[in-house]
Amino acid sequence: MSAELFLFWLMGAVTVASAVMVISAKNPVHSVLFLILCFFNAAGLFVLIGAEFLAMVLVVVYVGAVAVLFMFVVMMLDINFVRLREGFIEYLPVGALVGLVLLAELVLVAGTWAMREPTTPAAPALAEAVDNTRALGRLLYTEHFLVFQIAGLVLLVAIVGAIALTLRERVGVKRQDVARQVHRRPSETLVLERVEPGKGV
Amino acid sequence: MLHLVLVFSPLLGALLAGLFGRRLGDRGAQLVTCGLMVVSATCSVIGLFLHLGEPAFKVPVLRWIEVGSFQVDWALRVDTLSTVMMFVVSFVSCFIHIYSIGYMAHDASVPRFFAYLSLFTFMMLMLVTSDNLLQLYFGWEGVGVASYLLIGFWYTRPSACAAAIKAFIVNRVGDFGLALGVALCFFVFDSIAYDVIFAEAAGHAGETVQVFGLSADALTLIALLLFVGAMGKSAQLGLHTWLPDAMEGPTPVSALIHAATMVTAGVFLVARFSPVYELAPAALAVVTVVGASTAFFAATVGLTQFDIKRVIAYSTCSQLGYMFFACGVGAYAAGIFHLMTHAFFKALLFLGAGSVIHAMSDEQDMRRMGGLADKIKITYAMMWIGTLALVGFPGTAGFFSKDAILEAAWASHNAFHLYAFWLGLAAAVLTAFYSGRLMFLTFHGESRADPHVMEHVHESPPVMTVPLVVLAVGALLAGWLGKGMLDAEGAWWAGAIVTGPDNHVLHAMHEVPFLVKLAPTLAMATGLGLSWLFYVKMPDLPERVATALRPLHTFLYNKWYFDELYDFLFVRPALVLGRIFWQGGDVGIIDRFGPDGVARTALAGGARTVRLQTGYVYHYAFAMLIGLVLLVGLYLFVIGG
Amino acid sequence: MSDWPLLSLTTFLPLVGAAFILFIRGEAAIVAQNARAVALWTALATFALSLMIWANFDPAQGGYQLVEQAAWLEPLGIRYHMGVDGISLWLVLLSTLLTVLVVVGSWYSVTERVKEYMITFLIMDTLMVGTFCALDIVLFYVFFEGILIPMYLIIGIWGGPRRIYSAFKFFLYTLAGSVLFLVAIVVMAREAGTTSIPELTRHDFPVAMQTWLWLALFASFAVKVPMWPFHTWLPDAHVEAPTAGSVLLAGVLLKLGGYGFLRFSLPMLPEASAYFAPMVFALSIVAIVYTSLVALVQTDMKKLIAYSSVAHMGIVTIGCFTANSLGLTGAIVQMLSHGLVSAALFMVVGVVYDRIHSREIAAYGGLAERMPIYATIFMLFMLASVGLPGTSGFVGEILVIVGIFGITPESPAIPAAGSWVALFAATGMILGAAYMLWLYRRVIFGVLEKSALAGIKDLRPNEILAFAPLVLLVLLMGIYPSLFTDPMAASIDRVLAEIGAVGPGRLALQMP
Amino acid sequence: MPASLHLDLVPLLPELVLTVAALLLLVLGAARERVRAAGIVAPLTVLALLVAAALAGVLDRTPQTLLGGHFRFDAMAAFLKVLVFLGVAASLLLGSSYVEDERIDRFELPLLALFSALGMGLMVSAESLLGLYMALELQSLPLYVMAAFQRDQLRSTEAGLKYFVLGALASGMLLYGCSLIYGFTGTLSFTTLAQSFGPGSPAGVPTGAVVGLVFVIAGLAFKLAAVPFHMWTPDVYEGAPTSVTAFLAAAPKVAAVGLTLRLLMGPMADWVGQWQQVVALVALASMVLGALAGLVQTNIKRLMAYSGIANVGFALVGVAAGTREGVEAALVYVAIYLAMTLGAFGCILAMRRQGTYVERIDELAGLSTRQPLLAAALAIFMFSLAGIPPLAGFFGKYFVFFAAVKAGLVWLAIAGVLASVVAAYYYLRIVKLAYFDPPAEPFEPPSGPGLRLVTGLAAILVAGFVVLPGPLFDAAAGAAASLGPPAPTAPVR
Amino acid sequence: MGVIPLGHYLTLAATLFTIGVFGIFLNRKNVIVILMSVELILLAVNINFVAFSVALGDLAGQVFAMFILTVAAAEAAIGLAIVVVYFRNRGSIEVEDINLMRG
Repeated sequence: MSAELFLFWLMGAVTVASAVMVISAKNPVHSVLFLILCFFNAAGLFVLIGAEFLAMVLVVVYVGAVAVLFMFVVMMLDINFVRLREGFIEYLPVGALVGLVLLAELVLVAGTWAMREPTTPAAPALAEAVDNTRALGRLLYTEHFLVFQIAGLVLLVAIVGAIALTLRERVGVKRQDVARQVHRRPSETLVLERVEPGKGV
Repeated sequence: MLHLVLVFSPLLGALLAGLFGRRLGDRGAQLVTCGLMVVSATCSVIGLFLHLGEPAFKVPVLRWIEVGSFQVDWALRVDTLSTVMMFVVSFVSCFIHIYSIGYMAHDASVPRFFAYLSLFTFMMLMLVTSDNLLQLYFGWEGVGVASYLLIGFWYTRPSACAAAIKAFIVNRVGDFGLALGVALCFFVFDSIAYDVIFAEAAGHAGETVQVFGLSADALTLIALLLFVGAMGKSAQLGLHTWLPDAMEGPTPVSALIHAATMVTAGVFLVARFSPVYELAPAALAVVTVVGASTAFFAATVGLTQFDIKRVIAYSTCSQLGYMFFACGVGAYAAGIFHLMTHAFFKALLFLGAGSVIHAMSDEQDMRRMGGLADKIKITYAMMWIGTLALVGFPGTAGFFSKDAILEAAWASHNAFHLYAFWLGLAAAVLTAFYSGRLMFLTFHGESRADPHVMEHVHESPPVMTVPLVVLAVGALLAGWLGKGMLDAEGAWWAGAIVTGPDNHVLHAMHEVPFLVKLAPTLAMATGLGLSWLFYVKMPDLPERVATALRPLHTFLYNKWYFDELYDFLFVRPALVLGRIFWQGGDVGIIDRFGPDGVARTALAGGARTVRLQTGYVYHYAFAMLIGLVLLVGLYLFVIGG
Repeated sequence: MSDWPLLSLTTFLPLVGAAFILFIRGEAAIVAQNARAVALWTALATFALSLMIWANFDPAQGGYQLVEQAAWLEPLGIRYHMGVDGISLWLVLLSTLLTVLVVVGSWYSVTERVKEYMITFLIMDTLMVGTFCALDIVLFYVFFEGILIPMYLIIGIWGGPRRIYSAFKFFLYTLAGSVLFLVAIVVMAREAGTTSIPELTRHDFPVAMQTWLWLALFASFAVKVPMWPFHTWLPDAHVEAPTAGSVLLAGVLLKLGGYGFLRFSLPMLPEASAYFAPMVFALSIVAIVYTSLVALVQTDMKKLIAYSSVAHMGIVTIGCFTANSLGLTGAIVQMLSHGLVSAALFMVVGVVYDRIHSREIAAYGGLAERMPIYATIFMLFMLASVGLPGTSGFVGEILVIVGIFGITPESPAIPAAGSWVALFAATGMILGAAYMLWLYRRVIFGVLEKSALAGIKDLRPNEILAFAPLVLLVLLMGIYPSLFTDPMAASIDRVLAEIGAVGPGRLALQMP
Repeated sequence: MPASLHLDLVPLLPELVLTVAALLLLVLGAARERVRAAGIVAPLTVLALLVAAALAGVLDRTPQTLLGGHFRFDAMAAFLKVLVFLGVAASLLLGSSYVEDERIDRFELPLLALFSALGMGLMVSAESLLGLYMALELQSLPLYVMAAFQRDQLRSTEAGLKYFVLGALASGMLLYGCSLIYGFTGTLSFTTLAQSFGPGSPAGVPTGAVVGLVFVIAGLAFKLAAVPFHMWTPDVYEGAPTSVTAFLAAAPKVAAVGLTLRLLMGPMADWVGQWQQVVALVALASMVLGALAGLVQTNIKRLMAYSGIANVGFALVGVAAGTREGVEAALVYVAIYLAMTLGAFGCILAMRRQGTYVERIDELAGLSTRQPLLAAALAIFMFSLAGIPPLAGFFGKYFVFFAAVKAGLVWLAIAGVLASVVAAYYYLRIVKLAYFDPPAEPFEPPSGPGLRLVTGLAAILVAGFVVLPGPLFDAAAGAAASLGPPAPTAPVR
Repeated sequence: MGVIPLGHYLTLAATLFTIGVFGIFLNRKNVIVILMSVELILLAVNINFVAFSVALGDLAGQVFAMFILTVAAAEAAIGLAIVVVYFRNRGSIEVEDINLMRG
């Protein structure tokens, strides 16, 4: 067993195990933590196979942003996790059966894969043996430029959508209004009182 | 032109009286219809002089149904037979119209009555002048409808309505046979015109057809199917039940339709189709047996009835039997001869009975009559003339025709001719007996009526008695005038009635033993004598005999239980079946398992489907997953295989 | 005039009228009055146009006449293709005539939603005429099925107490049958590569396919006719529909089934028709006897007449499948006659229903005293319904009986089938007489005792006006049917030639 | 760089218009006070959509792949874009008064719709798996938000949640399928797929790719709301604000059908034998379930959901045919469906009683006496949905069945027509309530000119279609024809 | 890719996919776990894409994976937003509670 294979088995096992824990942990906070573990291992697998850039993105985007977001929401919503999974056991046999059939089908299909003659000439990026990140960058900003723009729109939609759903302009909350601050005039806010000494205001 | 006027003037009268009755008034309607009937009758008499013995010819009127080879036109066929029939119909009808002026004087809807009566006459004329089977069928059903209308004329009486419906439906049973006969005729001859059928009948003799799952002789089957129609219309045994009930109609109706004309249509049909019947001996045998049985059966029932009109009705039934077996034994001429004489004397009897009823303030039960002879003398006299003609008193019309029939029955070669002869003879005794009974119970002895009624008994007005007298003259003279019909060679009919080469009955009947010739007269004497004994000499005898023969009497009094039998066999099962089919079949099975069932199943299916929609996300996801697994599996293991 | 698109004008004129009515505004009573008037004039004009069709029709020709063609659904090869022959001509006339009568007949009796009522009936008119004129099978289907919409509304809005059940049953039942017809249309269009009726008729479909196509067509037409055991929607629909609805339902809609058999099943699928003819005969016989017996025990007038319709249409289906000129002519005449007579009978019931608001036979009795004209008219149609010679009912019946009798069997398995069918068909005569006379007796005869009937009035002028044409036509068709059969003859010969069995009564009842 | 960077943006004009409009309106909306912003943003959105539709309609339809070969503009794309943009614009007009009444008239709503429309426009142009995925997500994400837009209402947020969770699962399936197809064929591009696995190519169809295709079909079936991936539909239709439901029911379906056609009848056209039965089965299940489940509904929005499921089944019958006629039929069907659905929702949105919108079917009782025109329009849509001639719905069904029969799927056609009879029951029930039942309390007159305009127009289109059906059929035929072998341009590897 | 066969990666991805799917329909606890399951599914897809990309020597798969990551982030944001508004209304995000509408 080569070192790579060993690493694959190790990280793969951890990935699967942590994935199982994600869906079965009682405490959602634990779930998030296991998710992060899972992603880390997956990133490792990516490195193993030579996709460094994706591995990096996975860590930065997922662990850095998404998982933290999850954690934030879990904490914010303050969910009680007393109730346990009654239905889980009840549905497990049928669910497991269907799941296993699915898995079997997928593995069966995977087994039929065969290397075929490249249908198109190999991408120049790869042929020139440029490193992975650079090659991806080239592709991204040439052939996939339009899709890249669409990805931007998707993110914009996410922003607009999330704001539209969650933003509330609560009354009674003090917030900064720069325009108002700038436009304030002393005459409106400042009252000069002549205070006679010794009397107080 | 003559015949067009003859046939269509009653129709005109009917339309005028029917559509404009209210504007014309009672008097106007009477005048119009009677006037037009007189025109028609006059034409018929002229026709008698012009066309007797002449070859047949056709008066075209209008196209009717023409589809492929099914070519049927409205046309009048004039030959000796139809001329005789036109005369009988028109002439009798004319006088009955006149009589009705008096009889119906106090009714609320006179125009309607006269319209119906004229309509009937028209239909009857169409029937007898038909040139093809379909036009015959038109007249056939037309008279049926007119009869239905007239029987149900007093529509507020439940019994009248019931009788009317019964008459129509029983007739329809006969018409059913007739319709099939028409179809079969067309099938065999590819035409239903008389000319074609009569000309080609000989060519089809012995031919067999495959119908109703059997191979039968074509002509025999045609003859039998037509005879079913004839049985219905002429109230022969089995389909006779409507006739006595039909007496619910006004008496002139009974006289015209249920005695003189319509009921004889069956006889006319058999005579008309003599070319076919002659070639179908088996059918003739059936006609003979049915006719003879009817003659006897109706006479036995006539013995026990008390309603004056019903007695005459059964008598009519019986006499029709005579006519049929006359035809059956091959003596069509004798049958038609009896038809003619019968028309006169039976119409006379009915009108006489009507006069009695009129006099008795609408009383019809003979048990509440008696001793009327002095009060209504003309009626009394005329009734006796009619009775004597009916029983065949020598010299009267009935004597000639009935004797001829019995002699023909004796002389014939028909397999059942002796059956017919002996039953006919027995019926003759019974006829004489019940006719005597009728006369004695009604006119002789002490009055059994309400004295109050008796006070008002009065002779009918001349408008009623004159027709009586005219018909009485006919009843006396028709025999003498019509004797020629029995011409042994059949030449008198000029081909209108055909007898086969082997049929010598008209010849043979003149050479029967003397005792046979005498037998009818003896029978008449016996019958009349017995009735005198029972009802004049020893008035308590009928009761004693009835008691002694109680079962037989009850059997006869209830008309051999035919009505009950039919009720049991047809009416009730039809209603029960109808109910079963409706509630059981339509509602219980077809709807339940058909539309309603499908709808229920669909709704239940919908409810079940919706139950899958639990609202839980994980169920939804699970469903998607199962779908995915199934589809992938479908591809992997079924399609991709 | 002959250059005008007469058929399209006739078909779509009522829609124009309906559009006019749609835009009538104002006070309710005035709107109602104007709606009636517009509807009447539109219906009359349509009827006049349909008479023009008759005038321009050449009876000597057997083919389709006054043919119009236009592009419509070119991508699917479907054209707007209209034309009439001697068969459809009469059904067009029947439709337009009955529409006029319906408008006249409901002049006073309909007071609610008059505007919608008239619009609905005018739309019906368009669809009915269109159905009979269409020479493209898809166009036919569009009209054929479209009729369901107005009829559904008519039953549902202006109907009786159980109208909702009936409307649904009517709609879904007939729809279920028709959609199979639709599939058959699609299959035929694919097989023959055309949707034109004349071309489809010329196409020889493979025998095995014919069987399935025939059954699909049968599903639709048998429900429409209706044949036993697909008839149960009819009594319900008739009973609950308003008078005018029943009139058109019985008068025209039932004819669509018979027309379908004549136009599609027989000429397009002759072998399958021959194969299934015994089944049709058997079902028709059952229909005649069964429904007549059921009619005998009805207590509801309209139900009784509805059941009688089933029996009468049994004669039509027998006639269609005799495949000889007698039977076909008989079937068509019977359709026309039934169109007039049953329509009239429903109007007859409608007259008293408007006055007493009961359809129960037991609620009546002795009407003859108060309503002599009514009694007379009722009598005439009652007699026509039982097939009295001299009325229209007789001609069709006798032609069919004679026509079917003539069918000689060539298969020993079915000995003398024709005569047996004739025999049972003829029993309908007896049973028909029984229930109709019984109905008449209980409604018209007897003593007028019921207090509700005391003030009942005889026919109004508008009602007499509505009945008059029917009376005349029923008699005319009975006395001089050649007027109607002559223009049919050539077309029927054409249909027979298409079936391939010319000559009277010689259809082989054989497995193709 | 190779020719793939050839920057011809003209075929992209409709999308560019929408993008620019979306960005500008976003700024505009953010800059103005919230409530007042909606009053300006919404009409401008409609305007932008109309402009985009017009542009899509007039652009040159020669097939042309765009920017890296992920998208393609051709007659099919033009046809569907016109439909989609008009559909979105119409549903926005329909909802305009509803959002005011329900106080969800914030400017984000039309803006999200605009983004979604952009996604739909791209969907029907998709020419690669990547393009397909991105377009689909751009279309879906705004929909999730819109479904939950009534954020104070439990029903609305529940709808959004369910929609989102299941949608994410579906896109997971779709992606897994994409990865399989990619892995087993080595390309993302439809064009390459068609060339490599089309007729005459030596390579057989790899099993894994077809399994991947089945996964993708499952993902698309979710967007289509086809059985068994339909489960979200009734709940989301019911829970989402009605104006959003109208939106959901109309254009996205058209886009999804368009996308399905593009995928199956473009690169996969020669694999018909592989996927035909899968699609046929989904179509059958959808027709049957949609018909049956609709029978027992009491909420009209839920009813429309099941109606939508059944209708998608019918459209899929055309897809399952796998022929050019099938494509035409499906296109005609969705076009007609769009008009019918918009009209039906127009009627639903027009029915207000005492300020609340009517949702229970029973409450329609007696509509015809109170609002005759509205009732008439409703009846037209219901009969059309039931497929009764001479209304437009019939022609759609006829064409679909015609295509199916021609492709040998007679059994599917028979099952379809029978299902349509069952479904007819619930459409009839609505007509029955509106016309046959005695009137309940009065309805308020329909508000908003937009709503009246759209509903009226839809009614006229549906009822008058019979007069001039040719143009739609011709357009669909042109669109279907453009699905042929694509012009050889530089493909994505 | 060296010594690690493609099948290994594919099997791993299939397993993760199945676990993710499991997480969605076996979960009764709270919705956020479902969202995490979705992330697992997407991870599985990414592994597939990357593995295929390397095996095929074609970078398009990795580009695809990158877009998936981007979209997944957007999806997570929207999903969590919806969960938050739902929680505000319902006071719970237990999956069992999310069934106001059914039938």
